[in-house]
Amino acid sequence: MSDSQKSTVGDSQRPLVDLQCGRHTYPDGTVGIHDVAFSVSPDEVVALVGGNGAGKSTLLEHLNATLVPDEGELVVDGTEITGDNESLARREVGFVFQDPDTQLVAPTVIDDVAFGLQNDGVPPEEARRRARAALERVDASHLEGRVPHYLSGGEKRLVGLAGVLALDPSVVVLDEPLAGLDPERSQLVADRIRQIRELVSVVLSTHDLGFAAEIADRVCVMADGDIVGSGTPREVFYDDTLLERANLVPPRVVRIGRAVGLDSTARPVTEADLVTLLDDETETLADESREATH
Amino acid sequence: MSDSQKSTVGDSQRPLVDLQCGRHTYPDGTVGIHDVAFSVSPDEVVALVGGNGAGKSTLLEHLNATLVPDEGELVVDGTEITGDNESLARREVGFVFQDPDTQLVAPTVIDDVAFGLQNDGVPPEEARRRARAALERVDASHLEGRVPHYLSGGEKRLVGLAGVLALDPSVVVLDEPLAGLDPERSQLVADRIRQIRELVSVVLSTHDLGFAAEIADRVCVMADGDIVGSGTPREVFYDDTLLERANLVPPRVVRIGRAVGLDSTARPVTEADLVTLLDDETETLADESREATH
Amino acid sequence: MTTLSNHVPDPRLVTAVAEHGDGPLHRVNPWTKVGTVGALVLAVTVFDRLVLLAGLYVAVLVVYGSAGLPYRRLLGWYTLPLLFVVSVAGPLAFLEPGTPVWGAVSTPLGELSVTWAGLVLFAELGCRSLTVVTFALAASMTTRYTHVAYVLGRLLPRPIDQIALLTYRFTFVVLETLEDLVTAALARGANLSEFWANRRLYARILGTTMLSAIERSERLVKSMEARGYDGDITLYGDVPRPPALELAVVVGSYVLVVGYAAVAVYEVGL
Amino acid sequence: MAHIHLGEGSFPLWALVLWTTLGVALVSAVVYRIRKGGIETHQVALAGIGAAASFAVFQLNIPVWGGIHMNLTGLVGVLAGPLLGALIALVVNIFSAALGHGAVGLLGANTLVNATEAVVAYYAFKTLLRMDWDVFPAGASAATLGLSAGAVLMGVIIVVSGVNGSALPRGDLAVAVAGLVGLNLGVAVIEGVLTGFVVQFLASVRPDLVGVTDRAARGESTGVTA
Ligand SMILES: Nc1ncnc2c1ncn2[C@@H]1O[C@H](COP(=O)(O)OP(=O)(O)OP(=O)(O)O)[C@@H](O)[C@H]1O
Ligand SMILES: Nc1ncnc2c1ncn2[C@@H]1O[C@H](COP(=O)(O)OP(=O)(O)OP(=O)(O)O)[C@@H](O)[C@H]1O
Ligand SMILES: [Mg+2]
Ligand SMILES: [Mg+2]
Repeated sequence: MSDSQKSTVGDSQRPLVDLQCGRHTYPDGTVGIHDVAFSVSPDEVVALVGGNGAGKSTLLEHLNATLVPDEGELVVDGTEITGDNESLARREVGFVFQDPDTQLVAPTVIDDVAFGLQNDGVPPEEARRRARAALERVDASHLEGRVPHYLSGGEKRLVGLAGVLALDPSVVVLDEPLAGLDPERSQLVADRIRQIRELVSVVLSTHDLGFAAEIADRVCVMADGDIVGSGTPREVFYDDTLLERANLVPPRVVRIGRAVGLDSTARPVTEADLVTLLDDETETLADESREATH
Repeated sequence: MSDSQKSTVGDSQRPLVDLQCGRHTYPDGTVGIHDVAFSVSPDEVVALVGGNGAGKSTLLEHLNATLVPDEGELVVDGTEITGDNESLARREVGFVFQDPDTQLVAPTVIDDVAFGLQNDGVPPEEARRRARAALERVDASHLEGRVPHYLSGGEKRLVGLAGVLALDPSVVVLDEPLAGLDPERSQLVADRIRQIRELVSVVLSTHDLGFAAEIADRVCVMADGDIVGSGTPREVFYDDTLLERANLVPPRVVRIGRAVGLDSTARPVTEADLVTLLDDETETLADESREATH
Repeated sequence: MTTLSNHVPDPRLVTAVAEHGDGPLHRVNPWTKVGTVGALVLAVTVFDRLVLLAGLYVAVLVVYGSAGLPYRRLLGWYTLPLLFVVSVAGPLAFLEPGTPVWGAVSTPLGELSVTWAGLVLFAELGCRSLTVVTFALAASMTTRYTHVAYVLGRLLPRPIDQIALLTYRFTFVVLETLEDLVTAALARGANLSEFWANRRLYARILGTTMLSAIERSERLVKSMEARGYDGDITLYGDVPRPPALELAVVVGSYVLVVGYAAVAVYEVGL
Repeated sequence: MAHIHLGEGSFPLWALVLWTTLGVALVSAVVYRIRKGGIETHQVALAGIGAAASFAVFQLNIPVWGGIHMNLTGLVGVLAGPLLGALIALVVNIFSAALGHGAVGLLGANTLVNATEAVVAYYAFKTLLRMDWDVFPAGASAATLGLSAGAVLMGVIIVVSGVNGSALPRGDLAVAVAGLVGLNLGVAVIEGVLTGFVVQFLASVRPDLVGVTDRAARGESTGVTA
């Protein structure tokens, strides 16, 4: 499925999450992000890209009030989040951390998936039922009784995702969902993300620009703690000045597309785009040549 | 630079490292690799690919006797490694670990790079000199006085590489050299690897098959603790049965090449291959069409 | 791995045996094992005769073996517990009043000799310690991860149960960090077999282990709070009550131990 | 050679009951204090992983006197503070006992000893820093002091309890135990020096963890800033 053609969802709709962050300073004085405005609309997949230390994780952790801006505000679903209603942000915005080993705290998978529900005061039987349903949603029901320690990286990631989905959030945030996964497991996790996007909005960060191009409706480019540009994958990944500013190299499809002269017209960003275009082109040329011969 | 066209270096030459491993069992009973024979010739770059848990790291750690096979032997530079001459293996085969945080132990970068030399009994002044030279070789001289803990992921990786190069090994082993790096830093590390391959043989593991295709002379595919196939990138990445057996998805260039019908003839594996081929093809077709018209 | 000790049981090995094995002891209810440990502790504390203690020890050894567990490893693991016995009972073997076993050695401190009473004391303490050590290991190696977690969660008061559950979960992760650090140092030719010459390296390895543990705990806080942690990791896993037969055996053993103590040791009149 | 723990069945029943009671009292007091302040996630997380680290470090064989093993209790005290330090001591002892190291029946006694080490090391370290000592000597001295306090307490526990089945008069027992305590003091010095180096290393990388920057002054009751 290629989602990149879908345009950014209407600004008329109220955003699910709206962050106005004046700056975030870490305890040791490092400024994680500067003046950043970021919002998530219903039904969209947003990818954050940028170099190491650009501030992606810092921004993401603001979205569910894990981090709080030095000044600025976070509005979730129309409600401003203050110290008192952080739990609203935590419930509406699920967070899957980069290191799945820190995410899984309970001794078994089912306990872990139910962990958030239990904290939310859901009675045990109900929590169990909903945890099972969440595991099913990511096709990981068979892992229910397993011990997290013995899971593979990809399985851990799926369980982390289920733990977040169990809480029925309206936005799911994933920090580097593919890190350390082999191609097959990456595909699996990517497929699950595509699957859940039917139900929730997704915000993710990634170093794999090809993946960002395949999955995102909107790409935000970060550099030095700022969002330096954003747009559809097509807009962003053909914008050389922007990518250079963020020290990024265009994804492979774009490089190939450009090298064969498709950048001025069709601007492919996904593999499917590129293949279709190449097929078309050779066909056109072949047709021409055939016609001419006849 | 595309190295993939270079054929595997002559079997007539004595391999630098030759591992015959009858099996490696971890203390908890997990079998990391089964019966594996692996050798490294002078001047080649070998990439190990395979799913999570396929045994790549386990195999790599045998090459410098960090792990020892249950039965089998390791021959380095013609000398069989036993308990007594492990230091030979450690000197000849440098190892850059996947997690750079566990590799760097000294309070400053220069001390860290000199660490191995000092263990080798090189006098401090000499060790420092050689450490500096090694840092220069990876273009990281400016990091000399920094504290390793505060370096970025890419910088840490370069320092780890320098620490290994300082020992003048004949083979450098890199476990997942690009893990967690942004595109620019990946490029930097990849460039440094290309640079050092003039001097040493390189063995690396990676999940990025595109990177393996770009950099390796020979690709070994691992699955379930065995090497299930190997060959040039071109041979391996167009071998569907092999890739499927290892649960791998062909790299993007191959998928595109195949989708546009280049798989039966030219079989591009690197971006440069593909672009040249596509250019040629459109040109040929365009020429044909032009010729025909005239 | 040469530097991680083979005198200390590797928790990864222990849990792996527990997870994958399927011996008779694997099928015994975890609560029964907990109860038995208690009975054994009581027994080795109140039993006052070497024969009894030795008999108990042999019985436990038989149980250990019949559970399909490796005797050979046990010898390595005995090193430290035996050392504790030696360090307390060693001197006592000389000092204990009684008949010397062989001729006295004269030392600057006076005449010293091992007495029969001292020797018996030594043997008794050895049996006492190893009986429980052996059974504790057998229980650990035959109780599944989830059951251990459940039992911990049940036995300990808040917040200690929470701490213990996280410890159980993360011991393996920290252990891998430590092992990676040692491996990386060795791979660069470090010589870890000399402590003083390498004390700084040891300090850095241990320091980095601690540091990565603490930084992990900082990330853990975030991930737990992101899911609204309120001091409760709840466990759904369930350990059923022991079957009647097992219950009877446990209760019976307590009755035996207490009965023996009352009659033979404390001479309670009937 | 190792940091000595008390072995199973060393003491008569009454002593087992006594030390268990005291251990329970200590842990209850700590739990009460922590619960009163509200259980904070960072305390649970730090204590949980701190205990895991202490337990994992025990697996490392330090090649002195044929090999010693340590839990770095002093370091744990310095890093986690007295309250969490005591709980970590308990949890580590529980897991150790499950692996046949230490004793189930003497959990109380062993926890008293280890908690003392952590608590003394913590206060000694704070005091020495306040006296403007450098990090290394302060860390090394504090840990040595803490571990020595633990060693002495253990000696006292043995002498008070009397060894199970021994007819030796307390006076002679004290002589025998003095040798044991002496041995433990030797290990304490080594572990102390090592702890000093570790603290120095941590101070160079994350000064806030060992409380040598101003911003780490908060969290006095637990000594953590996690
Ligand atoms: N806990 C922290 N304490 C101090 N500084 C921090 C902390 N976490 C991040 N930083 C700093 O904040 C900046 C932004 O970091 P962040 O982790 O958000 O980057 P990122 O874009 O997620 O990078 P990566 O791609 O490597 O994950 C960096 O300069 C980083 O060093
Ligand atoms: N220290 C260890 N103890 C026990 N089993 C281990 C250990 N290290 C690896 N294994 C197991 O050995 C097998 C091979 O692991 P290895 O790390 O070599 O795979 P890999 O190919 O490097 O995977 P990845 O791509 O995830 O790094 C796996 O089943 C793994 O679980
Ligand atoms: Mg990040
Ligand atoms: Mg690996």
